[in-house]
Amino acid sequence: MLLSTITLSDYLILSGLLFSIGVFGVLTRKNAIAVLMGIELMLNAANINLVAFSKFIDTGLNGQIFALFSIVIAAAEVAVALAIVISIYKTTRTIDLDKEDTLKG
Amino acid sequence: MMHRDLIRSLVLITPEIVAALTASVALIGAMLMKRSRGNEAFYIGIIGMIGALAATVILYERLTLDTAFYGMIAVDPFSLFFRIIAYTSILYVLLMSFNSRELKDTDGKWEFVAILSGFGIGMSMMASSLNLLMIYLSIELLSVMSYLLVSYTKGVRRSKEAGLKYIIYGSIASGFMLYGMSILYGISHSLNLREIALTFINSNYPPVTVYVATLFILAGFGFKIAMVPMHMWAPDVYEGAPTPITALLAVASKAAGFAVLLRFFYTAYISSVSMTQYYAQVSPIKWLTVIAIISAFTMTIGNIVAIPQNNIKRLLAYSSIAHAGYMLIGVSIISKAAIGSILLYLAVYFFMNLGAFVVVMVVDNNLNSEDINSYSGLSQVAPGLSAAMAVFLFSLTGIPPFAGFIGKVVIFLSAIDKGLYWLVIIAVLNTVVSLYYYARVIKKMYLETAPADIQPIKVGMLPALIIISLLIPTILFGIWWAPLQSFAHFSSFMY
Amino acid sequence: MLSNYLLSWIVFTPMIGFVLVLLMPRDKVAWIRWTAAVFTFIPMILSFYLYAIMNPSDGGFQFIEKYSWISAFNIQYYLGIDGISAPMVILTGLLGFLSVFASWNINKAHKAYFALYLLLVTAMFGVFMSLDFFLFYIFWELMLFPMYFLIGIWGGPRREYAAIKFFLYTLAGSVLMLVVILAFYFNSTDPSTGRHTFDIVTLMNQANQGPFIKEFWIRLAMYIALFIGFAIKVPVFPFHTWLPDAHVEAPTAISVILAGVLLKMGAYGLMRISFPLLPDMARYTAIGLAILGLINIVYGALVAMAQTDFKKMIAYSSVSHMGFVILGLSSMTFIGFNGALMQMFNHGIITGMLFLLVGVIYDRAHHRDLNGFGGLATYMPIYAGITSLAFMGSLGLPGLSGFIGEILVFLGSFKVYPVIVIISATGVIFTAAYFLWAYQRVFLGAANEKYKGIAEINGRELFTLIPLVLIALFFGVYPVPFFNLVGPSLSKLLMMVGH
Amino acid sequence: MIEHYIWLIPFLPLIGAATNLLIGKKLPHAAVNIIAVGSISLSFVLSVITYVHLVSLPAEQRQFVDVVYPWIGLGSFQVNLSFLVDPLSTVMILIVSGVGSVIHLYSVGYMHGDKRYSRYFGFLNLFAFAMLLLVLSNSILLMFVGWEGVGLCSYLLIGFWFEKIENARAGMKAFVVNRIGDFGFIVGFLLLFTAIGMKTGTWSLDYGAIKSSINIVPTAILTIVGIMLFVGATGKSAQIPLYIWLPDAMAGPTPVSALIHAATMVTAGVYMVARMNFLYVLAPDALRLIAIVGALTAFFAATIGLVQNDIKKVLAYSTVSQLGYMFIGVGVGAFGAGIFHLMTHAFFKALLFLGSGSVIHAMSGEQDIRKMGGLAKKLPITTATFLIGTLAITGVPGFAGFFSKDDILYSAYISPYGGKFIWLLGLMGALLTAFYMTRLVILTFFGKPRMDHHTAEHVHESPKTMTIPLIILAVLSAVGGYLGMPGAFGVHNVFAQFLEPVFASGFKLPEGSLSLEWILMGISVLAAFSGIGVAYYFYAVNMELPAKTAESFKTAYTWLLNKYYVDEFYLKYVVGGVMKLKDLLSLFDSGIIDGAVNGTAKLGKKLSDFDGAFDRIVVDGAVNAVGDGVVSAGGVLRKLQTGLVQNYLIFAIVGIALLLSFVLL
Repeated sequence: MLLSTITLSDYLILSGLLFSIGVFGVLTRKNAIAVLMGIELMLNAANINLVAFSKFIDTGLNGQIFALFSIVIAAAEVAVALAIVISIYKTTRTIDLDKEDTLKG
Repeated sequence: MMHRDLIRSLVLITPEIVAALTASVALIGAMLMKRSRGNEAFYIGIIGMIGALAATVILYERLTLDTAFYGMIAVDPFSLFFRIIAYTSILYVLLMSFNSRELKDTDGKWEFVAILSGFGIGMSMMASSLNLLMIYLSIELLSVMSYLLVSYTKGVRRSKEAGLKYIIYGSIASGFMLYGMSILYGISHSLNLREIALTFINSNYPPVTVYVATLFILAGFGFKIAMVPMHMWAPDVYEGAPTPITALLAVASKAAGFAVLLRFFYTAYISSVSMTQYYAQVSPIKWLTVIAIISAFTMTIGNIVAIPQNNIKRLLAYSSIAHAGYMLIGVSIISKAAIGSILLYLAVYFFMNLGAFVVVMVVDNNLNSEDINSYSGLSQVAPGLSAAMAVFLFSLTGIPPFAGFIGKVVIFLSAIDKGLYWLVIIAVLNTVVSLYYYARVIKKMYLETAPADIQPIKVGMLPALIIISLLIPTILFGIWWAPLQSFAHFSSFMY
Repeated sequence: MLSNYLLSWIVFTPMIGFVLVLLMPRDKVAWIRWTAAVFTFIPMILSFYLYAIMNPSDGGFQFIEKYSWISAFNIQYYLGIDGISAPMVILTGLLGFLSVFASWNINKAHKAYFALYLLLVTAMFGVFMSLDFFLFYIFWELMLFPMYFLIGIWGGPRREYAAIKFFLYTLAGSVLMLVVILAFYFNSTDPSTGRHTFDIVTLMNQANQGPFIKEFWIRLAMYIALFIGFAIKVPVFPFHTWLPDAHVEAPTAISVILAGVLLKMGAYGLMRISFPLLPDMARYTAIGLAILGLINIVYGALVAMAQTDFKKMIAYSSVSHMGFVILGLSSMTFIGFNGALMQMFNHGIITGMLFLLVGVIYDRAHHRDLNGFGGLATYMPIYAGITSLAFMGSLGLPGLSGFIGEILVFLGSFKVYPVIVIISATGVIFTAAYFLWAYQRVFLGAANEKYKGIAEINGRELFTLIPLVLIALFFGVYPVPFFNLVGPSLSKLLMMVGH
Repeated sequence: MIEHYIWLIPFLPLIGAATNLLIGKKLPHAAVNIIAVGSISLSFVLSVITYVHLVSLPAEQRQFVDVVYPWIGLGSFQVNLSFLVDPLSTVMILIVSGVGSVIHLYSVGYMHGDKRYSRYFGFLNLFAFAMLLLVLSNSILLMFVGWEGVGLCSYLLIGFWFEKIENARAGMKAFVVNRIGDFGFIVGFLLLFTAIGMKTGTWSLDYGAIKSSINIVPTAILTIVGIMLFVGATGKSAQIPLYIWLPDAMAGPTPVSALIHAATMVTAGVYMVARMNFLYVLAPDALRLIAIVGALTAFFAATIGLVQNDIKKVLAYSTVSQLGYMFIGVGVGAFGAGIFHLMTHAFFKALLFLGSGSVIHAMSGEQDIRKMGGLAKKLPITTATFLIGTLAITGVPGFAGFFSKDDILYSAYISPYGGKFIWLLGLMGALLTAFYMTRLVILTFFGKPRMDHHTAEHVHESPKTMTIPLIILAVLSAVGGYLGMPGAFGVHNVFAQFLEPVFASGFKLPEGSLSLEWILMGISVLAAFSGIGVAYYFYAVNMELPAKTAESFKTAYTWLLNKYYVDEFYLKYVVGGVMKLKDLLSLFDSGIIDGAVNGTAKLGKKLSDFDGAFDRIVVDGAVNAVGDGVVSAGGVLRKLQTGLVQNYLIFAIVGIALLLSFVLL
């Protein structure tokens, strides 16, 4: 009943917002973890798209499968990212991205 | 029926299977013999890569033009070409790793080999995927492995920093790409590139949206090939990573990027329409023109910013950006000939750039420095090494009779064939600019006298062999590149 | 047998020497020197033999060697010479050999020096012989990096600057040429195969049927791009500023090669490529070419007058002399062309002589300041004599070959550009002025005590100079053989571009 | 028979020159003498034979060409090394080789003991070769070869004693000034060559070819050609405005001054005009100009000669003035008269120079006539011969100069191209000549000795090798004139008759009346004697008068003494101008084009290092547009690489946004 009123465009708008928020977070936050969360938002925005499209348009389940894969990948990525962040934290005692500027020019 | 198809598919990916086996062997090894400083892991890896190469060559011999796994991946000369590049470059990285100062005292060489094998699988998959999902998966596989490799050395801060930058930048890029893919999926109702192409032919699509999706996906690919504006990670990461890995990124990762780029656009945007009208189907959006402009910017920025660099790895990073720009000329034409020329360029680029990095590694091992100034008077202490470096650098500049010149010429040929004079002129002027910073290194080596305290350079047997094995093709293909030409031309065939 | 592959032998004999030198131990200096001498002597002899057996009467290409090289792009290994290239080949052979002896007192890294030198010689021969545009370009570029090292490592105090300047300038010119080459390729069709081609001869024929490209401005752009590429080598004002630096910093032998051979390649390129392949543009821009020639002549002479560095003065005199070549080419007349080619040859001989002479004095005094000598004629009469002869030849004194070239250029160009020729003729005054002034400052006046007991020119140096002196004299009094050699080919060329 | 050995005449001296220059150092002086004097004398003998052969022929056949070999051959354009023998060239070779031999002989004594003895004779022979080539050549181009060749030898011989920088400078001055003339000469024959070639299609510079097709060339062009060629002549033959080099040329050894700067080379211009007579008669305006320039030169040079104190300078200015007479002659169309004066002048001026040389020899190098005097007793032969020469040049009746100069003045008076003005200038010139020559003789040889006694006791007559030539030339100066006795004396003019065929094409001077001829002759004789008389009064009778006069006409005197400040003028404006220009241009070259506006000092240190080099390259000609941007851009863009990954991302996203807008627009 309620669902029926939710159209594809609603999903897309939502994902768009989500994506934008993610990008915003990535660009603004100085904390590495927060940035990673922003990335998660971006990826999930895409996932919403995929699922929505597969529900409304596609006959198969391609989109949803894709979404599942991307979730897994994202997890793996974040795992690696966190590992690196931690090892940096071990040496520098900080996870502030602004401190990571020894390589430049 | 069905499982025969499966068998067939498995046969078609034997190289990847070999690589996967290598990876698993390495992992087992890692579990069995922890903390071993020995090089046996490298030997395993080398054997594995040689096996994978052999398998690839056998496949290439059979000249298949085929798909596997229900059209998920293509097995065609194009993909095989990139598989060869993938496994060869990994082979070279392993060989380099024997002498790399940075990798010498890292425990867990087994994991290192495993990760490299994974990298190889990812790369060959990138070159073969016919499906957005496969593309995404393979790119991510490659990326994650690269992140690990970049930040592999323990306790080296700059390598960690490089890794972090790389992974953040990369994830954003893949985020964009994924978003773009989702939109494209929404428009074409399919993840299969050929079906996407069909929607374009039937041309029932909103052009602007397609363009946005295209750009987002391009951003993802562009990140891999370090194309402007997605290039800025490259210098930092190249500098931070251990030299063999830098070489791998500069050669293999970039090649993989081009592979997927070409495959995607050629299959989804081009091949199904007549070759005469190029980007007629996504008109009025001239995305090829956009790529041409991007290529102009890429080569120019890469060369210009390379000029003030003082760290050799950083300098080579910028130069690799510039070379991506040259190759993008081919992409902006994306005819069969153009693809062939890009492949030829990649092959040539493989030899000369890898060679330069090997020299850099050797010098770094001896002098413990990547600063260009430490190359002063190198020719007096290491004539052979300097000569090789000079050849590689001249070749990178594109001066005859070295292979780099041929690479440029074939690209320019295909561009002028399509009347892209303006782009070619920008490109040739860029070569002049590039001469300045390449010659700067040569000048340090030859025209300046060595500092009194410079210690003699020891070039090991293995590095010497590696360098020679790269030097010979760099010179030979400059004078006689017909075989390379035909190889590249043949490899430009896609399913 | 030999004559079938004569050109290849000439081109690649120095290359053999190059390999041998590389194989030699670096401390065996004498071996290395003599290998270089032998492997430049052989091609010289072969180039004389070439002259002896070639038949100039038909202006076409001879000793042709034509093999497919990269069939994918229809690139050929295609050598051949005609009356225009033959003198250049001989000049290269001669100077290539003599300069080895001018390099005798190279004091460091002999092995590298002579290896690069031999490579350079090969490249120079190749440029003058190749009839495939791509091959031409390869050889053309192949000269760059040996030259870069030869100037940069064995040069004078500012060698690094001069070397990179030369390198960047020349590369800038040649990459533009590359674009034009490719443009030609795609607008060409080999009548026999119907494919695109780099074959210069085929391109010439096609250009004879009609312009390659319809668009006027593209043709013009191509011509200008080509011209810049060649003008930098010649060098034509305002692309000449690399020359004084390169000359001044380069070691003697390399200055000789630079002035004697490399400078010719620009003019040669104009005659071999620009004119035949874009004849209408050549005619269209001829007047501009003439004006540039005029500027070169007068401007070069005046600037030369202002120099205090012996070598720099001669470098600018080269600018002035090459102006005659440009003027002669711009005239598009038979006499003018002959004059231009003669002038090219002479300039190679006489300026080569001048640089050798500067080298002689520099080896002894270790400076080249024209005001720093004085009265040397007292101590070095023979040297002074030969120098005066070279100067006289260079300022176009009749009886020496320089005169023939200059006067023919004037005779040929006058009917086309009377005013320009008249203004250029003032060059003869300035040229005389700066040469005699220089001579007076260096050799005449009270003997400078500082150089008391300075060594007179020695046998080796004489050996490098005498042949050039004799040639300058011979062609001064009897240039007919030269004209018989070049005439037919030039009239062919004239048929393509002539008005 | 002799037709085929003409080439020996110039080439014998060439061989002599070659031997002496290459191996002369090794040879004993005797051998050098034999080679040098022998070769030139042999050519003289051959010249005589040629002459004899020529007169043996009927007048209209007195012309043949000896082709040696083709020099330049370009299809239709052919220049042969070929020699034209006709009365004109025969006269010239006789003069050149004859006077040449005498002066070679003289030099044996004069140059005795010089450390570059053999080289001197080498150069002298080389000169003889070039001069003979000049007069024998059958084409303008070949003549130009000789033309330049004599210039070279003059340069080499003026600066023969190069240890004194002044000598070297004088040599250079001579050469460069001549080059200015050559510029005109070149333009002249280029124009002629092109005009004829484009009209007739025959591209040639042979006299024959030009002569045959000269009529079709428009007069205007012929006039320009004539004038331009004459510009060349003014350089070579020291006429206004290019005469300035000749007085300085006296820096050379005196025999050189006698041979090159009096007898032969400087007359090349006159010969050239006579040779081109067929052109000039069609370009009357050019002829008028020549006559005027000649007259002016004759007069002004003479005025300068009045006050000079260097014995050779006086003779030099007298040479300039006498050359002026020759140009009056050829300028008014009396080519024969011009050549006649050329010959007589060759005799007496060579004599005078050699005489002065003998004086200088005796005075151990002193050249200032104020420090001489009373030499007559000690140098009898020199004095006697010098007197004869003076009488000849002042035009005392019976001596050579009288006939030739008179012929010229008469022709100038009656010729349509001359006129009274020209004649008057010539006459005044004659008067002045008489004055300064007499002054010279008196101051040098008579009165009481004014030299310090150290030099005085060294004064001695010169050796035979020097006196014999003096005597020979004295005889010639005395009797040489009778070859060309004007018709007024009731004999026909042998000389003019001999030259007739050459100038046949030329126009005929209008027949003047005998009476007029006698009148004019009388006037000029009067002028000559009055000049002598006044000079005698000034310097022999009333000794302090000269000083007084100088005092009362101070400005005029100083102007004369400083040769009207012409040299200073040229130095300041012409040379100075060129020097400024070249400095300006070289600054432009290193400054604007090569971008070293900040001068060399700063660069010197910067250029050593590569970046400095790049800065230079940046502001450097063709590549600067690229280069400058490149470096600065490199620096700027580098700043963008902050090392902060988020900035990179911003850059990337902005970039993507831009690319988006690219199409959304």
